[in-house]
Amino acid sequence: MSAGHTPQELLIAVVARLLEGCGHVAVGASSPIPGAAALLVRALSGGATRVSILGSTRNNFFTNGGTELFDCAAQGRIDAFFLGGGQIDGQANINLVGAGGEYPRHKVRWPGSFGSAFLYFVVPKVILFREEHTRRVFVPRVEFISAPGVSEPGVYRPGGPQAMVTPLCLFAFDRDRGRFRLASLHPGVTLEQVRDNTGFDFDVPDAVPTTAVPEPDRLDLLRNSIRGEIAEIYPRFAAGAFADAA
Amino acid sequence: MSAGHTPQELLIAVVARLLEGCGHVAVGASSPIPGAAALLVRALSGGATRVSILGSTRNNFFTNGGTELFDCAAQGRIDAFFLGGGQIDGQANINLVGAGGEYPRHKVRWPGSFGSAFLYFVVPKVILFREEHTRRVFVPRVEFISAPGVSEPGVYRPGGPQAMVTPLCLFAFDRDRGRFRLASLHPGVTLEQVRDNTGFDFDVPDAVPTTAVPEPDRLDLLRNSIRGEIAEIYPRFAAGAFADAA
Amino acid sequence: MGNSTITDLDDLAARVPDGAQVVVPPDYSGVAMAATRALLRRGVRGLHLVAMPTSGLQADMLVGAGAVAMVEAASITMGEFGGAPCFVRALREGRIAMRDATCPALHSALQAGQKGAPFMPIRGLLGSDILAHRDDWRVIDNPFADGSDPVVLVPAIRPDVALFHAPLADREGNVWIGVRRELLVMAHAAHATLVTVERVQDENLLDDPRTAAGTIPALYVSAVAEAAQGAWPLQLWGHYGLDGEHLRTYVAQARSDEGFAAYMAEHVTGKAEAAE
Amino acid sequence: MGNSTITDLDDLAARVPDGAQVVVPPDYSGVAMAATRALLRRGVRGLHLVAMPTSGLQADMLVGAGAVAMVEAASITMGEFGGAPCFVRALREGRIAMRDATCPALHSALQAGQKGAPFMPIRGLLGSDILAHRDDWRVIDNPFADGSDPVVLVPAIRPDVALFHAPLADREGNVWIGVRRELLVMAHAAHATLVTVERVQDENLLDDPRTAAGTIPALYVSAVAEAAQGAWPLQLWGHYGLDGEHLRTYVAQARSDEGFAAYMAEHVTGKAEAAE
Repeated sequence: MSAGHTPQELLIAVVARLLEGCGHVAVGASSPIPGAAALLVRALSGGATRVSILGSTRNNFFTNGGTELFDCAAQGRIDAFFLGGGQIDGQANINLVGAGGEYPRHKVRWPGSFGSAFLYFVVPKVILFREEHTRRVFVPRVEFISAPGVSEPGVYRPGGPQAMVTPLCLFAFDRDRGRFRLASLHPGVTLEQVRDNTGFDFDVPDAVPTTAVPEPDRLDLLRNSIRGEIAEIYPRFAAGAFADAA
Repeated sequence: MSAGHTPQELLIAVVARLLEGCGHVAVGASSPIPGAAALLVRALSGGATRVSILGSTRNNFFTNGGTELFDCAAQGRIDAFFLGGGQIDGQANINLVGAGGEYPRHKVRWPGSFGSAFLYFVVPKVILFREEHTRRVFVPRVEFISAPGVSEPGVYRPGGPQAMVTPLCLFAFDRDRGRFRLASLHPGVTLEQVRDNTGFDFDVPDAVPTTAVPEPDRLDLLRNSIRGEIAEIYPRFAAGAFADAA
Repeated sequence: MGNSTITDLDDLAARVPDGAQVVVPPDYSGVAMAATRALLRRGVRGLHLVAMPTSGLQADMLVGAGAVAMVEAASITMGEFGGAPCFVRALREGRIAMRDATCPALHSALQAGQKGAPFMPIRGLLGSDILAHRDDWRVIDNPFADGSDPVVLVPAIRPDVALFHAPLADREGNVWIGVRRELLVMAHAAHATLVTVERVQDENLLDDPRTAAGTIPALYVSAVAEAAQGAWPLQLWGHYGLDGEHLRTYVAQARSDEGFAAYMAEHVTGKAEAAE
Repeated sequence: MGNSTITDLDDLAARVPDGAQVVVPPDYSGVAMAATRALLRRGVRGLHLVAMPTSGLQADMLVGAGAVAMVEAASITMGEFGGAPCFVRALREGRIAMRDATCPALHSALQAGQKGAPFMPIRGLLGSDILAHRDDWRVIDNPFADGSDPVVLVPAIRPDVALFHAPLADREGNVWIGVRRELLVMAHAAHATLVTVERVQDENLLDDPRTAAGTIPALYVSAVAEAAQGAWPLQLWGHYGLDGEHLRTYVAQARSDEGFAAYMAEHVTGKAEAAE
């Protein structure tokens, strides 16, 4: 824990800033930090932001089966969603399938593409999130495109990647240029550290800001109220991710 | 009432014979005679025949809304259905839309085509049923084709018309030739009577059989048990269509 | 996109803009007749009415009052009470545009809207005059077939407004529709969903797994107004039957413009009903 | 096509022919694990397993036992317990064919099957390697668009068998699935639907409008077998959670062929389980 917050609390605060103003945030399975960030934004909005968390009973109001998340997104009712990837490249292509060797006999096989090649196209604000920032993950070119970061003109694509959050930094994504731009370095992280651990090229502004630390009122909310809510779905995460409440 | 049965009881018996062996019979709205016939066949089958009656609570088990009847038919789960028409022609084209003048400003406008141009294509055994046998109904050529009796080769059409029941006679339909054939004349009806009241040409076998009157055990079933079941949906029909039970 | 608003009939009616594409359910499935009367009182105009897939009294009154520019339906009828008098008259006199369809084609088009799919293939229709008059539909050759297999495509329907009546809502705006799933599809596909209900209850419908299975979540519901007997003179499944005497009266009166005007004055714009 | 048969696990397993296309739900939605073990005991072979849209333990065990020729899925994973060991191994060794998909593409293909539609359009996918490897899918230009608008078509899935576990059935064979509507779509689309349930009750589920709203009618259900804890070691929504310790043991053992064989002997083909 540095500067009065845990690493997880910092990432939650970074993601939360990206979600402000969203009417409806959906969060996929196995995503405690995005889930906590969405719940934080909902608390800050006084309930104006709606949150759907797959795997949660209390935060999942769907009544039309497994297709509803995707239908709902295609209707334009989901403003933000999260995706990750075993590999992610500089064009924001993501690979959730495998690496090494030839598909489908990859040396490493990941679970599969889930709804990525749909939600990445229709959700306006897709936030890429990985808790590992290494050259193993951030590659020059993914070995299998589960979902492409950008599409050719004429392809129906109201949605796409907006930003990427890692333990080292925040990237913004420029959809027109198909490139990441370093938006801020987390406290204590250097540009060289990011370059050393990133396998793709990205834009760097003349002055790189430092990621703002979590605001005290948000830390209070996280520790006093969100921790309990997220524990319904991720009890182990809730037990370890937060500093004690003041 | 002639020969110990009401006209309705005769028609119910004729329709019932066409339905024997069906696994699942569906009946649309405003169809008391087809409905009674379907319930009779179910009773005779010892429950092996399933009956779905639109508008009935007791005989309608659908749980997926208005689309389910059509989905169910397309899945191949409905063996028989009934259609009628303001006009029906010799190719078994049916018109549920209107007559006189130009569409859509017909002089006479009927309710509309409902699901005819779907069910006529996918239900194996469609029985045409009209309680009026006149040249007004049975025309040389319908003025609007709600659903065609036959389709060109290559058109997906596992279903189609099998027979037509009127107050005068029973027609069989030959799908390959696209023509009706007189199958039987109801008791007391002459061939000339049918010809005089039918605006289209049809085939006539050398010897035209007389429609069999309702079997006594079926009349018993109708009067003792089906009358009560059909009264749930058509109370006025149930009160007037059946002779008193013996 | 928080919870839906709990409001009153007049506010509900104010949320249907002139010229809107409005989807409504069949007579047996929960028709918002009280809201329709409020809509008529506010003098709505130019509606593109989509029956999902049929309509009766509601369509007939809206057409009779001159509120409708186009009707899209598989059928418009008063069922056992006869044809829909104002609809038939308006059609004959060329005062409304008509798009005849089949029930499953309309259901499929709405489901395409629900799924964000651009269109849906639908069997049948080939060789019909329904298809011949629909220049907004397309026929393609099924690209998965070995030989030729023509199939009709209908474009997605995403109505501006879905309007219907249901038995029950809760204070969050969740609406219980039981097995009447076409109402859920309507709410999913529409941009705004306006619902009247017999009753608003305090308990959240999603909290009980039995009621949750038949519930439209508030996310899809723009506004809910309480309207006891809100489907009258039509029926509400499981609650009340239709008012046959009233419907016979309506059909008799609506046979002429004068009779329809008298019906409207007595039952819609008159003082008694204005307090509805 | 009368009511569905109420039967036992072995009869249920006997109704899945070798080589059948079998559709199964995701781990959280009611997986028929007891029936899967019965299926493994009967030595089923050559299955074309369609996950709707994901699978975990069930797919892994079937693949591990050599019962599967092809897997079609948006994901095969044991979730928080890690990858699916037998699936990953079989894929790497080329022992199964794989059709990667997306969740909504699979849902749409199944809904096409439910509707008797030949195919369904599905957004996304363009530019992905999923599409590049699906020679059974097609791309057409949306005929309703003004300019070019390529869209992927997926052919309808009509599985031979749908297999799942639910909380409750009645003696007619109606099955209660609550909000887990993908199970209803599976039953509609499949030619045969085999269901295990925690309990068979006497009262007809369709008689109460609340339970009716979450019920698959018996028309769509071929056979039902009672199997208390029938999803174990997976969870059943609203009834019991997953058995994390058992799943961790499974994943550890299934990392090798020998370990998997030992697991099978102990938990599937062994004497204790044979009495299931």
